[in-house]
Amino acid sequence: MNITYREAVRSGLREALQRDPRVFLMGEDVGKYGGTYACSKGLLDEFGPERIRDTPLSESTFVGAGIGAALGGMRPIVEVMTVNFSLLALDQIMNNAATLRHMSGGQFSVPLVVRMATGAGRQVAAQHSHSLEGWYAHIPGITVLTPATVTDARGMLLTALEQPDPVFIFEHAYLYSMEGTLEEGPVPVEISHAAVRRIGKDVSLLTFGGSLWKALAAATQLAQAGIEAEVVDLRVLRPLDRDTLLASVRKTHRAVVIDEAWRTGSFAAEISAVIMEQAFYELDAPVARVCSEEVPIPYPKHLEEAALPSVENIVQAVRRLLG
Amino acid sequence: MNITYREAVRSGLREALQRDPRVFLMGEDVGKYGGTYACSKGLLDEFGPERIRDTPLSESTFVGAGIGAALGGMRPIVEVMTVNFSLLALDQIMNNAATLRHMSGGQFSVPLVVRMATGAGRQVAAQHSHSLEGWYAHIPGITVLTPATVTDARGMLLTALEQPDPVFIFEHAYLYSMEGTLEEGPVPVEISHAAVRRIGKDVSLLTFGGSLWKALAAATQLAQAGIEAEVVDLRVLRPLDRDTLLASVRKTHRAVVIDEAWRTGSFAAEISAVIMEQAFYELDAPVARVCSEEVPIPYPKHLEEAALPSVENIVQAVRRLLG
Amino acid sequence: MTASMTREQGVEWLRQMLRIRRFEERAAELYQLGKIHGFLHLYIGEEAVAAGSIPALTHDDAIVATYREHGHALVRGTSMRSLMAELFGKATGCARGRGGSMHFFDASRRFYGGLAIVGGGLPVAVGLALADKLQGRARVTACYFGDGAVAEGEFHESLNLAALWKLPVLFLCENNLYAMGTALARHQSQPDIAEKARAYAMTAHTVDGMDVLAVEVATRRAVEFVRQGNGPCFLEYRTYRFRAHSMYDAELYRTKDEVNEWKQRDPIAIFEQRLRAARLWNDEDRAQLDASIAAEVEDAVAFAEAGPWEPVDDLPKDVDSRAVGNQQSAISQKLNADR
Amino acid sequence: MTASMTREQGVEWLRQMLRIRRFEERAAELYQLGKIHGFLHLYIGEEAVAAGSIPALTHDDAIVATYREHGHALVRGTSMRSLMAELFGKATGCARGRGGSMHFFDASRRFYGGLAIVGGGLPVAVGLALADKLQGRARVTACYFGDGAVAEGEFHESLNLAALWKLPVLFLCENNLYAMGTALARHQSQPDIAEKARAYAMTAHTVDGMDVLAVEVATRRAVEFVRQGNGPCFLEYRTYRFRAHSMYDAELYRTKDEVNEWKQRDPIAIFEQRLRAARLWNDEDRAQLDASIAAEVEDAVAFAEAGPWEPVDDLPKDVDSRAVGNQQSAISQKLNADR
Ligand SMILES: Cc1ncc(C[n+]2csc(CCOP(=O)(O)OP(=O)(O)O)c2C)c(N)n1
Ligand SMILES: Cc1ncc(C[n+]2csc(CCOP(=O)(O)OP(=O)(O)O)c2C)c(N)n1
Ligand SMILES: [Mg+2]
Ligand SMILES: [Mg+2]
Repeated sequence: MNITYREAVRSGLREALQRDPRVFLMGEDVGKYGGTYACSKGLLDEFGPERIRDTPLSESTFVGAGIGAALGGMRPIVEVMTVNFSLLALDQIMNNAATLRHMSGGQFSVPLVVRMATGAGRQVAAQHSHSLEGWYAHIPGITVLTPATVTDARGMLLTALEQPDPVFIFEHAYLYSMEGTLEEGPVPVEISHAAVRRIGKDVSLLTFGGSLWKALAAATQLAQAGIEAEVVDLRVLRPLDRDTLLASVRKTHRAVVIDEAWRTGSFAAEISAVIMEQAFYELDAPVARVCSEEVPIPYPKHLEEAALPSVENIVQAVRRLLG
Repeated sequence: MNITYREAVRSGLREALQRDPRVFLMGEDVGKYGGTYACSKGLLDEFGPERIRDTPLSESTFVGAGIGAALGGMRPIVEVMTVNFSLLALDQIMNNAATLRHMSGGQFSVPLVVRMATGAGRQVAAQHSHSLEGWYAHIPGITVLTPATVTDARGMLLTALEQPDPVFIFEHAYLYSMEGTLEEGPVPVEISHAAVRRIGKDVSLLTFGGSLWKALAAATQLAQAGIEAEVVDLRVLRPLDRDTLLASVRKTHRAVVIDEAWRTGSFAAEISAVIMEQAFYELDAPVARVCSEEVPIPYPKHLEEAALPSVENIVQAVRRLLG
Repeated sequence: MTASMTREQGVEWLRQMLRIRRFEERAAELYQLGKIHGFLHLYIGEEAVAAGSIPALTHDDAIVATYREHGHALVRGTSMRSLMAELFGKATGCARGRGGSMHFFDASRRFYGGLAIVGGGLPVAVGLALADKLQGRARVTACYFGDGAVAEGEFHESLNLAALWKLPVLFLCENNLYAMGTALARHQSQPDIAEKARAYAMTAHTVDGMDVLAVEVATRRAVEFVRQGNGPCFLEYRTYRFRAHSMYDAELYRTKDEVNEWKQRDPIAIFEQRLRAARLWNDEDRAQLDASIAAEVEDAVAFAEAGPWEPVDDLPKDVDSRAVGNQQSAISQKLNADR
Repeated sequence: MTASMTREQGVEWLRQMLRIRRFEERAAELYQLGKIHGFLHLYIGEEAVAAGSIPALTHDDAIVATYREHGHALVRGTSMRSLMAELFGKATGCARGRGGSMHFFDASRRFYGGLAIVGGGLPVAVGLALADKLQGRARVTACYFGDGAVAEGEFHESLNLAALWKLPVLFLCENNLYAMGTALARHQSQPDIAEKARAYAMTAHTVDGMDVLAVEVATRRAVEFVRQGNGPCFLEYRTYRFRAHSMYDAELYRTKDEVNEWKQRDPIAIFEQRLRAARLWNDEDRAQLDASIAAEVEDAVAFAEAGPWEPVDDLPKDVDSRAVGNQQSAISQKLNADR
């Protein structure tokens, strides 16, 4: 079945709300407005204002309230409109959501799901174009998911709701309008493994989220030149499935990591360091990173494109590695 | 002259306030209380309440007010009591302080200095033991300093105040009571380079801040076993002085990065990735990381010690590399 | 009414409101044509606020605004050319094209944005005012924000700090009754916004934001109050946005009737009526004004269209003062030194 | 006074206040002896607040407190043993020793911390109350915080959200006149804290926090009000901390005279006087009580001393449910399911 990413998210939300009366959705404009990205359009009518809750603009408090509601036995889905605004909620996330179980000696559990749009590419400029998944992946105690396909966009949400600990789902804003085919199989998809999205033998392209599609496009281009790239969709940034990515690198002996974050301190650095630590002797060339330029993302299209990883950048990075 | 790190910070503050009437200090309890870590003790009497300003508990706003005051021609030093509370101010830091110059096309400059205590080791548990310098080092547009010596603790502050852009200074809380010898030379120290704190030939220990002293202690131990470690104090995490660290690695062919942050997504990962990219062919062994365990830092001493990088961990990591 | 207004003033207010409206109507068209991208938030319906309040400031005062700031920049005097060029993303724009609709800046007019994180401008305004207070300058910082921002923690922190330190900030809430799709009563337990200022012992007034004259009178008084060192002052302008929140909004959250009712209070139509009634204005005046604004808008579009893109090589410029290709411009250095 | 209090109640309040005081005095000694480390914030002087307010809650209600929460946990009924063991960092502590003084937790008593980021507990309390409201349970969440927290943005956001959604939260401000070294009037432009609640259309009362009976009466009423579905309620307890902010504080910010003046209002001495005056209490009663509390404290110290440390191998346990060595305890699973 073909479906947009946005519809996939909505279908996941609907199913979650139907399955479990403890599930509710809250966030800015998820209700009457229909969701900034229309993900929750129609759900207010379907489930009513108790379960589809518009919040005031107060990120720290409605995320914290999600934590409290989770402690109180609910299964909240909190939508932080975009990752950019989630900075305002980071204290609640780091110091409460991620910490309560351990700090209390295991007495409490915070089964909270937080969804947010991430990434650039729509010309919304410096304050609305962050990619901070890597920061989240640094926080012990939470799970970080980056659905790149419609199947994952729907299924990861359902699996996330089954976890006893906080799960953060990053939906790349650029993907909402993308169409894809929902895969068959269990709807709550597994969230323990990376997925090999394309098999290859010459180089591993390791990536996640919105960049997956750039990596796949690059792989297609490379194939025309006789280079077979394997494309690994990390899917879960924390806890990272090292095995899958290392297996790929051990096969291809070369890797390029693609991450829309600014290079310094990106999650791509972590991937590179992991390969350094666990597959150094298998490498035929140093692992390369394709990341964003280290600038606040500018508004005009030509500059935004120049700032973000492109298919061309990936192809060039591979060529340099193989060159 | 022997002096504590705390006194060095205070002497830097005093000198800064004396030098430039545009400089003022604000933050929680910097005045009447004398500073949580007593860094600003006595300064209120000396400079008066206009220049030593106690703020209400409102991190986002007094950091934002620092940005505004800097835009308005002042040279504010904002003290965020600890890095743990700086999460509440991250939006102002990322979206305003770091971004305004670029986003405005170069019209504005934010000559703001923010100081904060960082790190663990004093049994203050999960919400007061973060090491987030690596997150800050991810943000384009700012400078990130990690003074590890008394000379840097005093001198970096003065240099920071000469910068037209935001500078973040991380003072490891564990160091405040440490004594050291103030080096001769210009008081505003340069902030472009890493410093080789110990010369060696067998392995490079790359570190910064509070961990420098653990690395030096490890080097002393290793020397007894005939292993000469070179210890590089990164000093400036952003912009990173790649040349110095790479020169060391090219000499020793082996490196261990020590960083008190949680391993995944630590700044140590960035260092490892940089070496991967620029000195891969010079390496005799994979770069290792010694970081904190990925747990909220617990209160009891034995568990806190087990969670943090130790001299022993560093020695072992080196031995594994050489083994 | 005419007592407190000369014809000249009245005409100027009308002109400014019309400039905003025409500029934005054209911008909306250009958005459809693919000349403008990203987020575009129109101010149409709220023009009386910017047109009435900004002239109450002196050239030396500062302004901090939001992503819905076209009107503020226009009234402040930034050229329509550079604003339209900014919407196009051209290097001739007021932020070199880097900001677009949400991020207008103009250092020479002390226009500090164009900040798009809701509530994020308030602390900055407090700091600008602190700098003035510390340097003994009798300047005022005017900080515009929406009703939605009132819910954010920074609103609370900023009002407290400004009041505590008696800083010369003018907090100007443009209450258009909605934060995106969320009606005021659905985001504020106490929807009387001016009431909140009292929790900080701050003087506050509620103003009819559809009446440019009322806006002018209230703002001028408030500016005076603040300039005299009495600490901050809070104004709530009651207004309404006639258009969607941004270009993507299906407006599911309000009825056409509600919008139409408010359109009866169109600040431009109403004020023009009053000018006519006072015999200060006639059809011919209007025709002339329309023509001159239309010319200004078309000139701005042509300027924007003709302008160059910033070279890709300049991307890293001004990330910081050290950045590649960066020589800190003498102008910006001087501007900062002057402050 | 006796009208609204039986002897039994009065004695219980006195007992609780004394338990807190003796527990903390001993803790301070043990800190000097190097048995307790990190931050230790004493509640001495403020005992009437916890002793008077917590008994007004039922077993099913929830409590969210700060790093200055020894008293709250004691009155709530967590054993002194497990609290002292927590201060020691022992595995027999109420948080397995991982939290220490600032992070007491007790799931079985719905005691959700012991949270040490100022203001950080308020949103969590709002969420706990939301869960109750959504599940139709007539439970109350009591959220304690200091006057310093009132300045934080989360205070504002949380009061608004709770009032807007009419959630069963009791906001309990322990106004001890200082946030660390910053006096109330130096951090609040409007130092009348209860006044702030009105900005959220929330019912608020100011209570003498040195008078355990006044605390009890006001809190019981407020709990009733909240439980009946009227939405949140705000209480400001005016109190005073007799000791330093924490063990590191030189107390440069207040005079000995001021402290001594407040000590004249010692909640324990004053209440004991009242009991005596009402002939409900005499020297012998006091001696007996002292002895029993002393025994309880020493027993707790012995228990703490004897307790084991958590094995280092358990460090990663409970980082998340998947963590090494982690089998989610049946108890905690059940507790969560029950809610
Ligand atoms: C912190 C933050 N949260 C969410 C958003 C997304 N957002 C942009 S405008 C807006 C509504 C703001 O409403 P209001 O303050 O009333 O201003 P108006 O748009 O009505 O002028 C929202 C939710 C944002 N920009 N910043
Ligand atoms: C967000 C945050 N900022 C700063 C601190 C450091 N700090 C701990 S307690 C305290 C004072 C809090 O005062 P108040 O809320 O009045 O509580 P009290 O200590 O008087 O009980 C401060 C500044 C913190 N823990 N959290
Ligand atoms: Mg609005
Ligand atoms: Mg206090």
